[in-house]
Amino acid sequence: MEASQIIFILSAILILSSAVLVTTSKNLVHAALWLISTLFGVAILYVLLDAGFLAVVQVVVYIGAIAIMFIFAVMLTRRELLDTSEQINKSWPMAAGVAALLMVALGALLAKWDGLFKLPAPMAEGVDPIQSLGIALTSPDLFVLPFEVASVLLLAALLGAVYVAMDKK
Amino acid sequence: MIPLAWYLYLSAALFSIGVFGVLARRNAIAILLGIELMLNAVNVNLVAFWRYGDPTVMSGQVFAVIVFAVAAAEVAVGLSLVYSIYRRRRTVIADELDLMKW
Amino acid sequence: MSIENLIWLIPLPPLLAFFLIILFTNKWKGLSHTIGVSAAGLSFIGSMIVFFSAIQVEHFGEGEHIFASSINWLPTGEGFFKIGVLIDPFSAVTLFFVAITIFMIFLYSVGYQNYGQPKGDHDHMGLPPHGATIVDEHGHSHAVLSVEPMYSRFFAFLGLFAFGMYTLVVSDNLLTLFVGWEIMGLCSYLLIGFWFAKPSARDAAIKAFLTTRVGDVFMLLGLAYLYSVTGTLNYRDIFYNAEVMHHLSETITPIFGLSTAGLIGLLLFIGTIGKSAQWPLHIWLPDAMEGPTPVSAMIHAATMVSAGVYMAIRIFPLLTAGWHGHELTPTMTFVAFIGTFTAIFSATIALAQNDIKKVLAYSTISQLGFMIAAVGIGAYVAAAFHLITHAFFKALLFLGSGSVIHGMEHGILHTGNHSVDPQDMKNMGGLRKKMPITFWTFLIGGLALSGFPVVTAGFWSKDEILADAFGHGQWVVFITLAVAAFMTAFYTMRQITMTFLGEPRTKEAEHAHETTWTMTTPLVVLAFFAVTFGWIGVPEHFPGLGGVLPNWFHHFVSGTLLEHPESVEFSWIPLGTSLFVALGGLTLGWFVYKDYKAGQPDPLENPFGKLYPVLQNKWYFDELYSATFYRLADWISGVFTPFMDQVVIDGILHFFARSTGVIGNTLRDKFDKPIINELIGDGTAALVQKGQVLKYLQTGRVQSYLFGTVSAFIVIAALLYYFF
Amino acid sequence: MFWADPINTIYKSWMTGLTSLGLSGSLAQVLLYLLGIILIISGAMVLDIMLVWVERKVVARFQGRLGPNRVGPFGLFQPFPDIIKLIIKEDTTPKGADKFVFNLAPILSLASVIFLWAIIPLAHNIYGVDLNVALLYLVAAGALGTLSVIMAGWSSNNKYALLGAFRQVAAMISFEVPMIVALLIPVIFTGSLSMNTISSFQADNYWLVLVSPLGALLFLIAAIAELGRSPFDLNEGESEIVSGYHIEYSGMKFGLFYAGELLHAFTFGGFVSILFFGGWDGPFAEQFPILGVFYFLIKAMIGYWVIMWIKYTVPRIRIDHMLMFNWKFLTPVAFALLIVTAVVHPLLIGLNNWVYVASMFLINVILGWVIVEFLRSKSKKERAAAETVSVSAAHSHS
Amino acid sequence: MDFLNTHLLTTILFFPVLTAMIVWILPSDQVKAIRWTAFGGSLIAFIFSVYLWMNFDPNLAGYQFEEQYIWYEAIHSTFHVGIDGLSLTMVILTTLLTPLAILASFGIVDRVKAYMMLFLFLETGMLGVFLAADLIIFFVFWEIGLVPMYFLINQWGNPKGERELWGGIKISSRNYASLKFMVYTMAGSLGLLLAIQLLGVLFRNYDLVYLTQRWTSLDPNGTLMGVSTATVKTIVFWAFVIAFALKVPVWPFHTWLPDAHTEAPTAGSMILAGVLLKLGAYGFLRLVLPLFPEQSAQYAGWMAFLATMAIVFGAFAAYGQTDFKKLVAYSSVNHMGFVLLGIAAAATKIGTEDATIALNGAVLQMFNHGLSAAGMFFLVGVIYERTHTRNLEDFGGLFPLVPVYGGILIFTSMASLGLPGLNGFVSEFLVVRGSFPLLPIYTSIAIIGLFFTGAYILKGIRKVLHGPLNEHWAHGEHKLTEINLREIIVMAPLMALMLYIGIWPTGLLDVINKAMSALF
Repeated sequence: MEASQIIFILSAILILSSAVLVTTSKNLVHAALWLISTLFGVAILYVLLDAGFLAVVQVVVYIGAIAIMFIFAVMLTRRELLDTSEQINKSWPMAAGVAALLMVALGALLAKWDGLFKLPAPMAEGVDPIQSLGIALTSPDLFVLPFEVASVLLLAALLGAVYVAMDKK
Repeated sequence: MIPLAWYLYLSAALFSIGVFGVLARRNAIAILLGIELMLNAVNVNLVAFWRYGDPTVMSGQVFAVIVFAVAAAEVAVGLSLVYSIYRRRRTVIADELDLMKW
Repeated sequence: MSIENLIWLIPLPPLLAFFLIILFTNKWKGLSHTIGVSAAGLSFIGSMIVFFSAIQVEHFGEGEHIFASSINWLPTGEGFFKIGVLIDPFSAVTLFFVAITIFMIFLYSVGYQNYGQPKGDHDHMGLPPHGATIVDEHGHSHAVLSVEPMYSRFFAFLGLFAFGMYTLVVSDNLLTLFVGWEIMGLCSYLLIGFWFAKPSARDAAIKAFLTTRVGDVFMLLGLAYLYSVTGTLNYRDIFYNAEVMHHLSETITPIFGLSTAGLIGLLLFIGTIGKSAQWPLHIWLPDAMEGPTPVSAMIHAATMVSAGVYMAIRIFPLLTAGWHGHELTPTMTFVAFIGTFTAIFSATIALAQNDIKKVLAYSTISQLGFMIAAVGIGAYVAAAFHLITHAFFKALLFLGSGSVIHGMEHGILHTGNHSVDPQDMKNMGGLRKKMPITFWTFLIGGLALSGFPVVTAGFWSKDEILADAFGHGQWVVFITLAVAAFMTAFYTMRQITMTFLGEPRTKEAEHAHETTWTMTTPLVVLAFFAVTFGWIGVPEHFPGLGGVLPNWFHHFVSGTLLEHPESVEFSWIPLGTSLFVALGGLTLGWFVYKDYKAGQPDPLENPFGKLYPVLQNKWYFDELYSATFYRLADWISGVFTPFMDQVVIDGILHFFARSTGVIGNTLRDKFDKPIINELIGDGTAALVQKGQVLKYLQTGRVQSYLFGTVSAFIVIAALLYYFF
Repeated sequence: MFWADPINTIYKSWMTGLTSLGLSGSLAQVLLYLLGIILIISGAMVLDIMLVWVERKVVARFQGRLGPNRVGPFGLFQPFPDIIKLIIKEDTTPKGADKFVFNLAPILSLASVIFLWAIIPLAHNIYGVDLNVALLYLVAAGALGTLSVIMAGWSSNNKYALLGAFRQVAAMISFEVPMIVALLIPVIFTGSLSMNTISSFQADNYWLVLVSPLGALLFLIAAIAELGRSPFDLNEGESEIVSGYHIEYSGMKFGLFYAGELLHAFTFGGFVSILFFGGWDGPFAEQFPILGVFYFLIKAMIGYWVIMWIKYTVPRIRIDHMLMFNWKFLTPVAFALLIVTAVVHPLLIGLNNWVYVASMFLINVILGWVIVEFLRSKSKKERAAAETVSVSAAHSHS
Repeated sequence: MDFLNTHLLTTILFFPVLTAMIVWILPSDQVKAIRWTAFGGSLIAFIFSVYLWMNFDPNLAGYQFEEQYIWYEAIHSTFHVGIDGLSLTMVILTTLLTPLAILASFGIVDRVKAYMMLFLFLETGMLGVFLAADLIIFFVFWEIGLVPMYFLINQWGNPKGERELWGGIKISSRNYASLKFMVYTMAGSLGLLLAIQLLGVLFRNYDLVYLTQRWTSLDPNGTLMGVSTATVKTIVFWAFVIAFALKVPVWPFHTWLPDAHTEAPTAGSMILAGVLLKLGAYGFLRLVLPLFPEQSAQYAGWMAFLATMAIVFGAFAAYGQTDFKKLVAYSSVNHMGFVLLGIAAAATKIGTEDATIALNGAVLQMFNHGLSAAGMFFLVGVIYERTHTRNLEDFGGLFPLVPVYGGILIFTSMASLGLPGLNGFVSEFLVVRGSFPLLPIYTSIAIIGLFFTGAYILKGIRKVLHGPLNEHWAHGEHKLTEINLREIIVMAPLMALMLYIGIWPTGLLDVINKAMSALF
């Protein structure tokens, strides 16, 4: 049991518990807040995975933007400030069952895979992962095209969101 | 030293929880929340595979970045849809939004 | 500064003046003419230095005894085409008279364009000044000459003109000569058309430019030919180079069996025909009188026409290649014929002109004819001699006539009767007392032109030509020229008599009076040269005078070429002839015209009868050309070419365009619509019913879809798990 | 040697000391790190306390008052009574408020500022951590700040609070865009996201403000908006929504917000100095890091002072104007600047240093000028159009 | 700067596009900004090309500043650009004329943004042709050049004027002209494309240098694809020749030119005459002569015949015009005829000194015609803007009203007339000099054209400037205004160059000469 493992377990507990709360809590704002804590945990996992950049981006994008937007949306789409109505629909047991089955299925499939318990390869010395990520994202013979496509997608999403949400009167 | 399996099972669990959220919630926004969870699970997987595969090949992280972008876009459009639906129908309950059927 | 560099600099001041005036100083008349005149003065001084240092040199012109320097200009393949300056005896003397005349003309123009006079009442650019009315201190308003509206521009153009001429003279090769040649063509265009608002002037300008250009294009061809044969255009390398000349004269071309030299010479000579207004390209020169008088002097005396003869003398070796003293070569025959014919032909026309400048114009043509004829019979020294003397006295005559016209305009403004033509000699007479300086100088000029024996320069030069013609046994040429000379003397006297002698025929003539010093000074200077210049060319064996003065000119100029022409031995016949024609012509003219009264028809009309109008109308050459060449050109450009372009060629194109359109339409109407569209009806009815059943799968609930997806995934996972 | 590298010297000596006490190396390390963290935080807090005094003094001067002058010399100890007052005040929680969130918000708010101090290089070898994504970290911390605001606003169960939160969040999220773009400009020049690299680059070459004045300006504006200080202080527009999202807070909770705001401002002054004014760079800063710290604090204080200056001179602007200003002006300009810099920098970098700096500066100036001209003509048009409309309206009335 | 030195050509080539992008971003109502941006961009491109001129070493044979990028792997076509003396001259001409043309079109008020962008694209297209060292690239840019020109004529062309086609169909003449231009040139380039493909298929490569030495070293008696090499070569040769002849344009393919020129906006015709026509001649020099020495020599007579016809009939047609702009347009036919004459003459005996001189003349004539024709068209445009008529009969005696304009017009006309001391003469003399010994008869006939050049130029001046003043323009609202500073600034560099080249052609001609000697 070493430090990193402790951290992993702690954050895993954080992630899973708050994820469950995200899906179950009655108050949607709380759900959104719980989502934030989930995301925070995931960010910690990224740090553990030596992906500091992703960790920070996770915080910036998810917590800084997405979660906030959720809270906004929640607040904008309700008549009174606090939720009273039922949040879980009738067929939730079936949903739970399916989810559980899915978990089982995934687990079983994973269990058949032999590479399951391999350990992380040592990080290459002297190469700055951020730099290499940047190069990977922008060099023509690697991922510049998907990168650009993603940017176009964002633009489209921006315009689309504005258009859809616009009050056409 | 954390074996890969931990990450994979964690993300599998997260994913399933997300699925549950999507299936069980009534509020459209909550459904989107579930989708976020699923996306994060996927991301964890991607990064984990990058780390445990060949860290010099950045494809894992690149995918993660693009998933971020997609997530952002999805939330933006999704929420604005939800909002405009709410403006028209005064409701965000998914079951009541079933006009697109036979 | 070495002479060579100085020669480089000679043409530059006028060019500089041109740009300065055009770009900056054209607002300020005084400044402009100061710049122009001082530029001409600078070039004048430079030329004089060059000339006098040239005559210092022993055996000038032979071998290395010349001033020359050159630089690379056009890269051609491996080598370079060099341009440079060259002063050999001939160009030295040319430079001498060119410098003087040009300078004088510049000076003269100041007065002629009425510098210092008030601005015209209703003058505007492009028209000659109409005169202005001023009010003196007594309150009387009276009309005076008004200043030229485009005064500065005039000096700019003159400057460019001078630049062209200097370039032509100092250049050491035919290409830069051609450059100067063409620049002068442009300037003649600009200056003849100086009063461009007058349709006559405008057309005259175009006529001048294009007629000379006819010659120029052939000349260009000749240049190309010569260049491609010899690989150079430098005078010294070609004419001073025995084996080149030999090779040229030996090789035979397919055209009329001319030798290469002969053919090239011919092509180049056509240039001369254009520039020196020889028949049949003489038509432009009389019309060129439309320009201001200094321009006429510039063109007809100092620069342009002289340039033609200059070139003819330059290419003398080419023209005479294969000539051994007797038996003219075909080329020479051609040249001699052109010259002689022009001489007599235009002399006849000059008899019947009443415009003071027109007379001089035709006399110019015929004098040029003399020179060309001289070249044709191989007497290039005589030609050069006559070229120079003629330049002096013809410049003198033109400026004098300009002065006369000016005086007449004075009179016209006084009487206010603008219907009177100030250039028509019929309106003049008795100006002797009114404008004495003009009269005397004009008289000197006239005598020189008609070759008044012994004193005047014209006598010596013309006599030398006749002597050469006689000495070389060219009887036809000799006699024709003699007759021409007789006519010359006659119409000169006619002109003098009608203009100056007798009584004024009009009130305007009475009120004419002498012009300003800027106009008279040049007259005096030129008169001086018109008299004295002849004495440097007195033949050795001339009775009495022979040997008193050395025949310096002959010695000096004959150094220009390889083989020195020996001066023909003396004979009484030509001398007598020239004496007779000169004096006879003058006296006859005097007797015929001494009591010519206003209004009565010209004394010549009766004796000439039907011929007279023909002469007056210049043998109807203009009409002939406009009936043939112009009309042909108009037809081709106006009718034929448009037809070919718009009907034939475009017709073909439109045919293609149209046919494609037709094909497309037929395919659409006959094939696509009826056949394709009919065959494929809608075969989709069956699918519709299936759809009716399956549509219930679509619940419209998001979650149900996801539910399906996930369960499907689970199934697949199970399959994977069990079977793999 | 202590003066050359104080932190490490202390660290080594303490390590040896602790290990000699018999602690395991790693444990000692953790302890020391914790100690360092506490040190930075407490330092920041002390600074914060002083800032209270500075703020009050300066605002007084701006408004022609004396400001605190009773307690201690120049009222230097004035903050302490303030704090005591805040602590002993009754700590109320509104009815229907979401307790947990309500109490979490102020802590987050201060924490989001304190986080920032981890990455600030006080000198070339005095810093919390040399993060290779420091600039993003800066933004991330900002995101936490946003979060705290909205939590506070929402949880207070108060319409004013909620409105304030909305405004604040809208402002923050939209002004993050130009700020990030402006942050990228130092990255273009230095090729690194790490604060240390950036400031040492400036120490070695030239201050980035010279090569990108426009960038510095943009960053400053965006930062002010990010801080939510005047003229962008809509979150707490006292006149409209009585002090916005922390309307319901009292006592030390409010104190935390207040402290957070002040420290935030100061910290951003620090960032401006680090990113564009060479951070700790100054004479002998290399030899004596302490001097570097001193320089840094001075520069940061100047930056802070500029922010205050703006705050107390410029009036508040309307929310829609503010957002319009961001989306229609700041963001495009920032992107334009980014593109221009990215294109021109590689073209010119080969040149002699002075020429390079001069031309970069010139290009910035020209760009700024062009844009301003552009806007001027545009606004002129709009004004003209508006006038014509109003005139025609007037006519129609009459 | 290192980037510049390594990517100079591509920088020059794509800088206009970059500028176009910036223009694109600018809001459409910011006309001023758009104009100045476009102008500045093209000016910077010009500055770059001057820098190129400075660093160009004329003594080296073959391409310099070469750049080669992977472009179209599958057919072994690379993005290969390079420059030698020939293309350098043309590049200078293009980058010089474009800013001037843009400056000249500051008067345009209609859809300025689109106009400017098209113009910049046009520049890139033309530059691409001159810089290409790969046949596919060459062809691509060749076609790119067409499109903007089409729209410029079609959209910004002279709005007035209708044209009756067969069967009474009426279309606006600018439509007609642009369509004719487009379709005609396209038709030509079809053959070109096929020919290029054939070469490419034969050698699995499109690189010009490689192709040249492979193609010329083919065994003439061997067979290609079952046909004897000579025949194949002849066919390909004609495909090339027709494509380029259409563009030059050579008589009888010239009829698109007067229409296009007349209908195009002023700046459009400046570029059209100044650069686009040169593409054809450039094609002859760059592709036809090097690739097909034997065929060229074999058919030189025909080419010379066409050239002579172009010269003579161009001159005659110009003389016959009453439309000022048409007159200038036909003068282009006449002048380009000399270019082709020089090329044809050189084709007869490649490599001899005469041939080199003729080629020097031809290339210099290309450059000179670029200057003078652009100038003439601009001047026509200037007066057209003020009077809204191009009919020579409507003018007359305008000199007193517009002395400066008159002076400039006379200067430029003289340059295109070939007055010694101005640029036109040098090139015409070189062409005549070079081609006379090789093709005496045709040259002698061409001389007639030279004469009529003078005739129509003088006619133009006579009708516009000289003669009695047409009072219509003298006062009132029709009062003719003097040429303004901007327009003078457009003309100034052109005039300066005309004079400079006329007096001291060595600087430019040296580069051309070395290039020609190296190329052939």
